[in-house]
Amino acid sequence: MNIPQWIEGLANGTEAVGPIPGPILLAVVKVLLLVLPILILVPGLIWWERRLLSWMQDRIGPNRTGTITIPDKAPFLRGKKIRFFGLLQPIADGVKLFLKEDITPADIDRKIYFIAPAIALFPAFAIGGTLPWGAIRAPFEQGVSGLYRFLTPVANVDIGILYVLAISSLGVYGVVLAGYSSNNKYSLMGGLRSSAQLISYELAMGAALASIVLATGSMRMTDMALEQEKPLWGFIPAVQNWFILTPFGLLSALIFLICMVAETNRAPFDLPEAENELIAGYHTEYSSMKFAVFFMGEYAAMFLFSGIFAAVFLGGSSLLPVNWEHLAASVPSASGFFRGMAWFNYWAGPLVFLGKCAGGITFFIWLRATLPRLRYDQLMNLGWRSMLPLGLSNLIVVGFWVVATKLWGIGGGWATWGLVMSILVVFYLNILAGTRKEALSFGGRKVAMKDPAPRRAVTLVDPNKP
Amino acid sequence: MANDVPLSWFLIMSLVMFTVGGVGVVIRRNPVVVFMCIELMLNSVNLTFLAFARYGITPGQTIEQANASAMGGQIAVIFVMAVAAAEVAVGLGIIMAIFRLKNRADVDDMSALRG
Amino acid sequence: MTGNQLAFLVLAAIGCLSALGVVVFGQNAVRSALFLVLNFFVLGFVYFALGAQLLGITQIMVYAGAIMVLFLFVIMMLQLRQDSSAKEPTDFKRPFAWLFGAALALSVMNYVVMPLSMTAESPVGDEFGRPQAIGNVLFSLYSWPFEVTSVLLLIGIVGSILLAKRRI
Amino acid sequence: MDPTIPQIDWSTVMPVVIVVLTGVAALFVEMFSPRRNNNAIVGVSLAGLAIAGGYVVKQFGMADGPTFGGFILRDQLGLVLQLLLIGVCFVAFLFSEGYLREKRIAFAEFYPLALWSTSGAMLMVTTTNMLELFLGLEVLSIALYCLAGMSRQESKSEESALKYFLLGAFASAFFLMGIAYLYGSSGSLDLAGIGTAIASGKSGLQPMAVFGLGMLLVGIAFKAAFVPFHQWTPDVYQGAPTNVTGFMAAASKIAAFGALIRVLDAAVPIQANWFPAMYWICILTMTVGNLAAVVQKDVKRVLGYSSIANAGYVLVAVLAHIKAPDKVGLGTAVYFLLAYALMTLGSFAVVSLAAKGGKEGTRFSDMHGLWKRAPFAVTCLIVFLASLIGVPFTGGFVGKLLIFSDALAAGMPLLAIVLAVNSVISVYYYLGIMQATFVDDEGAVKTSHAKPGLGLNIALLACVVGVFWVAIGADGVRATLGLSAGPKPVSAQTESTTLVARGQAE
Repeated sequence: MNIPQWIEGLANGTEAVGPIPGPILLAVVKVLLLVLPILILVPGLIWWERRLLSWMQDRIGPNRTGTITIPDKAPFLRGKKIRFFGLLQPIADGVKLFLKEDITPADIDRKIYFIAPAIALFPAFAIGGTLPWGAIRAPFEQGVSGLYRFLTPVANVDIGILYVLAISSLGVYGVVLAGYSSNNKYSLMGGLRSSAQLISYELAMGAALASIVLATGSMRMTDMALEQEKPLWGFIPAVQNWFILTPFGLLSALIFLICMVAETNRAPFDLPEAENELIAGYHTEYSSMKFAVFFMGEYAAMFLFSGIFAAVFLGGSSLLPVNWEHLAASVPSASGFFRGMAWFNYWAGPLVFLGKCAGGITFFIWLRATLPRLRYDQLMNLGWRSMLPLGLSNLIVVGFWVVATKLWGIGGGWATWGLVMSILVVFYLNILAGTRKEALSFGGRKVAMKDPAPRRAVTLVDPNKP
Repeated sequence: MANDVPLSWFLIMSLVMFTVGGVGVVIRRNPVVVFMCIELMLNSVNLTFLAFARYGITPGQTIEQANASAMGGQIAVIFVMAVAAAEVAVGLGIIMAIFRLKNRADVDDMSALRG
Repeated sequence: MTGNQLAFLVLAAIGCLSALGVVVFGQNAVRSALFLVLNFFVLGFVYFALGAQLLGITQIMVYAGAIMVLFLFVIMMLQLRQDSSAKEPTDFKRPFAWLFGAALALSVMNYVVMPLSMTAESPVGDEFGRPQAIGNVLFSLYSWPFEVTSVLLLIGIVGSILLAKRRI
Repeated sequence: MDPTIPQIDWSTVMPVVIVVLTGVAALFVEMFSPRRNNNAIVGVSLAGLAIAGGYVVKQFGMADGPTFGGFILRDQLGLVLQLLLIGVCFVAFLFSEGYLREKRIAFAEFYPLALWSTSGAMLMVTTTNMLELFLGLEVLSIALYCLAGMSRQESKSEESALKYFLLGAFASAFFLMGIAYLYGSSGSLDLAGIGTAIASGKSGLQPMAVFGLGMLLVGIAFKAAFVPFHQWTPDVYQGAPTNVTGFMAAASKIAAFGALIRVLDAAVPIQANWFPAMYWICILTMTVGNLAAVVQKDVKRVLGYSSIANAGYVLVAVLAHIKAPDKVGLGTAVYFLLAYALMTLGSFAVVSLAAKGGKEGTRFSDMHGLWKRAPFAVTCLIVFLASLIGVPFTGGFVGKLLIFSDALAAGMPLLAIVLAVNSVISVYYYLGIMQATFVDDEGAVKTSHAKPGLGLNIALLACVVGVFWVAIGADGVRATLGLSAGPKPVSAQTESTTLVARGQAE
């Protein structure tokens, strides 16, 4: 029996496996196909982060675990050590976390304290619900077709990208509640910082994604993937229109990238757990598996945010931004090769997608190794004064571009884009020049030293006090 | 899905939420909690709007009319959400201001305004 | 009873209990806020059940994801940990308010809601709850209230700056 | 389907748009010249208001009709109330700057927020769409919440903001629930559609419409401060900065009555269900307002209770119109609102003199010696209070007389009698204020008042002239206002504006 046909039957409900109806089985399979790779890859990611970080910082990093020393009595390779680059370190870590004493601090808000890690983990995994990890359209066919459309995404709903924003906005609860319930003022500070940070960066992230929604005309993530298979800039048919290659998409991608780092609480935006200020922030009081759950949530969120970045800006599961089908049609001499590439591109899609996710995580690690942590006011300044205006003006410009393209064709669209963008840039620079003085002194020492009046901000009272 | 769930179930749910919210406004003292109860009431209104929009119960409407009035209910929900957002910004601002001034707030504790 | 009805009953039970939680079970403001988050989250699913995808997800995003985070932020910032409401004395108006509310709700249920229980669903088209349909109407027929909403949000921004800025 | 933009008659929407944009312009002025004085902003705001007023005046005599998808409506009532609101904002701005400076809270944000608040009130009086009514109400109220809490160093200001906010939001929830049930019972958000549905009397939905209307009226009653929904009024009036109180007292009352008139007009077919309730609310409002004012010791609280009582008087006129639409027009209600706006704004303008050097006291004892320092202002105050009492040859007197005769014409003698009795009660506390200003305080050093500035004097002069003018030229004013008794109620002129009908047309 043909497997794609059988899966189609499952999706339509005409096939069943024993007593389980097809659609339900397929739903379970879809979820597993999304969640299992993450669960499997998280230990690998931890290893990768530690190794890569140590390499970048000129250290060695974990390289001992899993070393096999050949005994002296062995027939060959006596005394040699076989190293696996410390690949077994994550397993050792896991065992350690399981076996460690589970400390529960006194005077905590018990229910919230235990539920917080679960709340942190849930959105981290659920965020991938609308993420397509394979091409939704088979090559040389029109419209939605092929095997992957049955397997991905878990739910191909109208509101795909809004779902991502909604679920990612729930991620803050785990952190805030962990901070609140720990009965530790550093944890509380971490939670507060986190909520302020996430609220600030969510707006810019929404604006960045909204401009892509505007350009696509749909909020479905699969529609975005299809849109990116069109000719680049509307007139270069051999190259795919990955949004990161378009001018407005590049801007959106930059904004999204920065906001993504902030949303996952990673360096340089890891203020909620800034260890030199707040010990470990919201998870100071968590030990053993509860800590591990936070950790896993962070990695899953990194993984899936990278996936969203790949799907929205990097052409989803396409290997290269090359339109193989167009080449196959227009270059008859090499048509066989291009056809083969198109099919390879299709079937290798999920692996390519995983590769793009891995690339995203590598980027996260690279950032962590490179950039120092921001100060809190710098973080807020960046979010509110740079990211948000940039994202909003990008949104406005894309609106103009869409309308102009409809009215005057592709050339008119890009001309209008350039015009409006330059007007906005001049405007923004003027405003910036006007407020530069203020902006520089906003969080700087100047004002702080000149301002003798004590801030009437609410100081945190020791929670241990009755 | 909603086909076999009667309209009245949705309305009863919204009515329970509205009543609980209204009672909460009267009996709770912490202004933040009172405000949360008001949000609860607004949400129950949203549920009512949407339930009515889904089950346009006015007899004698054509399909176009039913669609237009269903749209009205959905749009109303969006506007209520926008209003709630603006209200929250201002309301929490007021609560913060009063806390900064007095380091304490309690609806029954306000004594500056007396006859 | 069909599966849909059962699903709705579960959702409604969680929703109503969490609404009660905001007022009754929440000993302190943080607990109340968490119950409210749960309520809003469940309400989003009730909207899905009504076929309004866009509104359901907006509900979760706006209420559960933004508004309630602000509430929690403010509560924690104001250290309402030891909430005065935890030791609120049972004053006279408390049972009275409950009685009054219950009476009002029951009478409304009796006179207004119950006559509708047998109403069939009207022939609302497939467009119900679709983002495109809502967007089309929102930006054409409802463009004037939409603009009014922008004024409202502007007031929210300027007003909260007026209330919160340090220069006094 | 591609979206189709509805037909827009720009002349109708222009006043609101100009007021909103003036607010934005005022913000920009503040942005480009921060922390200097606010004179430029006041100038811009006044100019904008004048232009908007001009646009309103230009529309008198144009054909009535809805525009912008039926969300905004031109009719005589809407135009007159719009003009009134713009005038209120104008006068409030005239005396605000001096007061705010004396109180050391001269924030430039006051002007945009007040302008936007005015625009919300204007939206409320120019629409029959419930959704738009709600949005207008929120625009009006949310701006007022902020303004009430503007004086950040005074706990009474913050408390009043919190009280106003919590109760206002509570009322909004009721208001909205009412809209939801009216929508459920008629499938329409427009009063015209709701009215038709109510009139056609579908048996199963009638209780729902009544319930919805009840909730809606509770919401409006909160805003208009009818007893028993009035508790917030004196507290908020006392706590908020005086110029904000004056603006709030006039503008929010006008807007609430505009909304109330339209809603009640649409609900005439089921008036058996609500008329008795409104009747008793009306009596209670007049009586409780006046009786409670007698025991107050604070001028602003007294004026707050007096505003409750005055709301009761206007309600008499509205109810008379509802009871006998063919004999009694809305002219009386609008005329009294005009007179009330002039009197109350003028009174609060004089009371605003109590602020000096960042301090303010508004108790009776704080008013001592005002006569010595600001004789002109006190003269004006006497005129306003006399008008509030109902001394002949003032606007208040003519207004009350008209309401009295309307109530008799509509066959509601009890309301007329209660009105007359209450007018007599009110003499006591108004005279109390007057007396306080004349008490000599030479022995006491504590009281001090600001010197009346130019803006304040202009505002007072305008109000005094207005109070006399509306009385002496009463017939002319009423003829200009229009709205005399006609065969059909106001909202009946707006048939074919329902969204349902529009949906059909698409």
